[in-house]
Amino acid sequence: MKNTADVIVVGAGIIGNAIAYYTAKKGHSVIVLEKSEIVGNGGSSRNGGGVRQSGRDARELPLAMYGIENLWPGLSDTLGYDVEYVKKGNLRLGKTPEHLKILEGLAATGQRCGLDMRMIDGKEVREINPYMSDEVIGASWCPTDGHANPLKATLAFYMKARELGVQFLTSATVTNLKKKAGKLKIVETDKGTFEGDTVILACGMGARPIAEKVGIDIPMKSVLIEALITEQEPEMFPQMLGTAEADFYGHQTAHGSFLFGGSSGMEDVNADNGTPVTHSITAPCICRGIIKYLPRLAQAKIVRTWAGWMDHMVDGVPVIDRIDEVPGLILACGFSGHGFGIAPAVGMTVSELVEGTKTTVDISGLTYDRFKAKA
Amino acid sequence: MKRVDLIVIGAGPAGLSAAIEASSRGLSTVVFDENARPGGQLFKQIHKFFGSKEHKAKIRGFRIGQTLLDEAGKAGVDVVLNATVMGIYMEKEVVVRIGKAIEHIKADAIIVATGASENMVTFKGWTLPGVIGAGAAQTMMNLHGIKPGSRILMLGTGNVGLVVSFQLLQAGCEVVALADAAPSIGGYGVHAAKVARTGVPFYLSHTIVEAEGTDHVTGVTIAEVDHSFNFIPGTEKHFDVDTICVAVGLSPMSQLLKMAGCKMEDNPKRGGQVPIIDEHGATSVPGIFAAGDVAGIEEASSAMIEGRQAGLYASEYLGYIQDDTFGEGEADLDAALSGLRQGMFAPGNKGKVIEKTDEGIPVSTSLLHHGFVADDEIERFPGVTHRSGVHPVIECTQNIPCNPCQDACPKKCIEVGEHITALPHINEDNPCINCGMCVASCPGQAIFLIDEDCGDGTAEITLPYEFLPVPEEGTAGTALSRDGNPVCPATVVKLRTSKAFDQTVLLTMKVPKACAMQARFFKAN
Amino acid sequence: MSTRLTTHPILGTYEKGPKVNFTYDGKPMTGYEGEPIAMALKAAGVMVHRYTSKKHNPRGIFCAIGRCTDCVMIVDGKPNVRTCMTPLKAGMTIQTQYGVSAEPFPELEEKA
Amino acid sequence: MSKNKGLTSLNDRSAAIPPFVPAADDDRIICRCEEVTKGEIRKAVHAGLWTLTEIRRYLRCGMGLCQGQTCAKLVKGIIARELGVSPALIEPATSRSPMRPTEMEVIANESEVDFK
Repeated sequence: MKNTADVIVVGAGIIGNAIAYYTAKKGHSVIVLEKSEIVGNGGSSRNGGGVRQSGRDARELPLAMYGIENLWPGLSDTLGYDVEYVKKGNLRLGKTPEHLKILEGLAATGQRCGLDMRMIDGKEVREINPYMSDEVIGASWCPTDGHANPLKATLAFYMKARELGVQFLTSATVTNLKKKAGKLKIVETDKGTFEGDTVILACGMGARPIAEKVGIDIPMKSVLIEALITEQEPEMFPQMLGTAEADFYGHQTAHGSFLFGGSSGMEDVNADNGTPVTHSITAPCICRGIIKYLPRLAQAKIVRTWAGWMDHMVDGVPVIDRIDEVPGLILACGFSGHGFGIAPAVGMTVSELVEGTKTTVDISGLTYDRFKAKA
Repeated sequence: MKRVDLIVIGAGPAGLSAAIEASSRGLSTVVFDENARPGGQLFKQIHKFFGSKEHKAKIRGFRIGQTLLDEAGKAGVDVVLNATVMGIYMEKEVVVRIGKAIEHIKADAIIVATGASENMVTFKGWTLPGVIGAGAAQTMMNLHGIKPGSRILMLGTGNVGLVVSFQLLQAGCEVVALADAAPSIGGYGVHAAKVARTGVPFYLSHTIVEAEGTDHVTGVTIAEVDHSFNFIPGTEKHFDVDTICVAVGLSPMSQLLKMAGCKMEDNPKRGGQVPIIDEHGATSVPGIFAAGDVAGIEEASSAMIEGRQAGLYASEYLGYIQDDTFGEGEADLDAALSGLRQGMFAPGNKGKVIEKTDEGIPVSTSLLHHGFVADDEIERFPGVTHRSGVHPVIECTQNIPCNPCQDACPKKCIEVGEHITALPHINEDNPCINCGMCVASCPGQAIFLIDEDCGDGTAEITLPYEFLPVPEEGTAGTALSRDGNPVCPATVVKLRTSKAFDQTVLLTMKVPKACAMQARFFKAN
Repeated sequence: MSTRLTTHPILGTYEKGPKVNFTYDGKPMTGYEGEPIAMALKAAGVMVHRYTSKKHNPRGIFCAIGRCTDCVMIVDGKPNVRTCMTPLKAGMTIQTQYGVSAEPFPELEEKA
Repeated sequence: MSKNKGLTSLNDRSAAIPPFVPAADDDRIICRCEEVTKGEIRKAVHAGLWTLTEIRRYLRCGMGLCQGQTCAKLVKGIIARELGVSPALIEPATSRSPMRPTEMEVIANESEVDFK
């Protein structure tokens, strides 16, 4: 393979793959470097597959809304691979008055940004989804939200980008970044040195130590997230689900299996052995959560659980920005566990950053220089 | 969290042996097994095992299983059944499903002895009901008393395919043929020979073109393959069968070890994905050991020794063994294991073409390609001699680790010698008293007691018989030769049973003198 | 069709639980309590346990030790039950599984 | 299938591999649980999915009830043949809990079981 390209993307998760696809589509040559031997090995394959606007921070909501309006509906056709996109709404569920208070706050944010989102009571929840337990007393409802298959969507962007001539190198660990005459150009890896006019870090938590090589510190930490999937079940409901406390989130896939993500609350402090191992307490906790809301799933069998690192930005939204102080560097990282749904819009937006044109979507709230000490 | 010294996963031959060893050295030990009954595959093994005394040779597998269970009980091993281990997490935490709940339990050492799963090959129609694994056939007939089918084709001539074919015959099924894509038989020749002499044909360099049927198997077509395993047109053979049994090897079931973070390797000689272990069975994760098929596919006999070793080293790892007692047990086990790993079928010889025995005798090519030693080949082997009166004829022609015949003969007429893989030979100085012990003790059913000339133009041949119904004395029938073809009329003249023979009936048939060296099986008319 | 063995040259006789009744797709059948459901069905000559979701192909016993999950059926209303591992109990309702449901696929309705 | 010369690693996903040639047995089921055919697997390899994990994620083969017990070796062999490399070069599938499909209500029930 060649060692030079217009654009070097670090990270072959859904963000990196989407960036590679949209950038290549604009006619630029792209090389993608991936640390793992597997494409899509990070959070891209470890999430609930939500394609939602509801519940998002106002700063990233424009990306979500643009994507759902313009990119997701035709994505399977555009890429030539089915990403199983379903736009049948998102229920964020609550069981207590405290939950409802959280949900009302989220609904207010959505409405302020022009999103079709409202609070509904338990009765209406069960009209939308008759499988919900009586414990559910209300929910925020966003009918234009939905879900897609994260495993397939990640690989679909990869396969299409590859068809467009993007070169992917796996098992390549970036060891250094170097400038050439004041401009970031060189990416050194254990598999050779690569050169491009633009270097994009889209490698989640991995971006932090790499960016440090050129004096950039990204305030994020890694958090282990876990996901699980059931056996095939009869078709039950099409909505994306979440809860006020985010104890689980997920949907029924086109295949019939239920895909859920979730947490035990111990993610920040759990020990790790260097690989993303699942923890013995997490799946039980997620299952207990699910059964409370969806008693019908009590007998559904889990066939697989898995874990992965997520990059959590200090303020919970990503940095998507061209870094002025390091010419040639673009950051797209710190998606904080909700990058999947906005990935197509991010890919498109970053391809605009590459060209230096004005971005279609307003990302002014996602700059690198927004981090300040508390007042 | 609940904690024990040692958790053993799997109550098969390796796991039980490990637990017995560790428990007897004082480790608090718990064994989990997902099955309703312990013993792993041992209780499906109804044939007599190969090996030497220390490998429990000539004892049938299910009896070895029972002995292990008794020993485990005596040693105070806690065997928890219907207990499915769901995962090995960090800090040697095991999560096990018992009934309607899961339990977290930690151990200072874990021995993984989860065994193997069956390999598969695909062919047109391979998902049809009636296409089953060889293990399934064993489960049906040997555990549950259900015939797997009426007319069966066996694919695969490794030891599993050969042994299960014989078991199918014992259960009263008709085995129409054995096929194997390989050019020569993979398992022990003696296992093949006892199937071939009943009249079952072998098709080497043949594999399945298609399993036929709409809702279940009604027939099968096999055809010859070339060196690249492509079908040769015009070589198709069709059989009406209701069952196709697939026995194409085993793969270690090593997923738990991988999940536990043990370094793994893809090692075709050991059957696939296996943990990298040292000579003690220790994996790369301190305190996690692997024993039996999960660490590399071998026989149950080796699994039992590996289990003992892992139990021993886990005991040492946890400080339950003093150095001096350790050395002794270790040396014995090492010797026992290396005994099993010699000869033509040693793990290191996998895939090699062996042309001569250790004694320098050309191997029987007919045995490798057709399942029986040809008449013009048999005389060159040291177990085949001639003398007047009753004497043993040992049709054992490959270097396999086995010597019960030597121990069985009270008159020291049969010798194998120090190396248990050597071919047995006859000591002409010692008389044969026609006690039949050698015939009954040979796990390969390769020993015949023959009086080549009874003085009246007939010969008498005593052979091991393990089928039902047992023909009565005086029954007239046909003698079949090694290739399973009728060779001459025969009459049953004597039947011998004994506790020492362990269900093997010694059937003596009278045949014309000229057929003494051909007739090897009796079929009632 | 396969039948039960009453005696075996090596194993002699088989230990079985008491005879119990169950139904298979509504038809009354008998088996022995505690033996795997799959064995009772096999003894009764039942070959097809289920039809697959995508291609509607028949499947039956394949590994018989709980690994391959080909033999799953609907047992007492619960789909995906491994019949080779689940002991037979008196009064069980066993149904052929179509995809993950007990509803026959339209083209198979006649057969069922 | 002609052997590809020089493909010693599977990292450069643009490296040339032998061309896709339709085969008579492309409709054969390889993954029994998820009913994935040989042809689907072969096509996915040619679309750039060169690891068992990617193939499993995209096609679901080995992700069904048996979690690849039966087909993992077969799929690995097919990938290797399409790429013209030794199966040993194909990374093994990851192992994940639970080792057997387990009901949510059981996983949720972490009660102390007395197995003594």
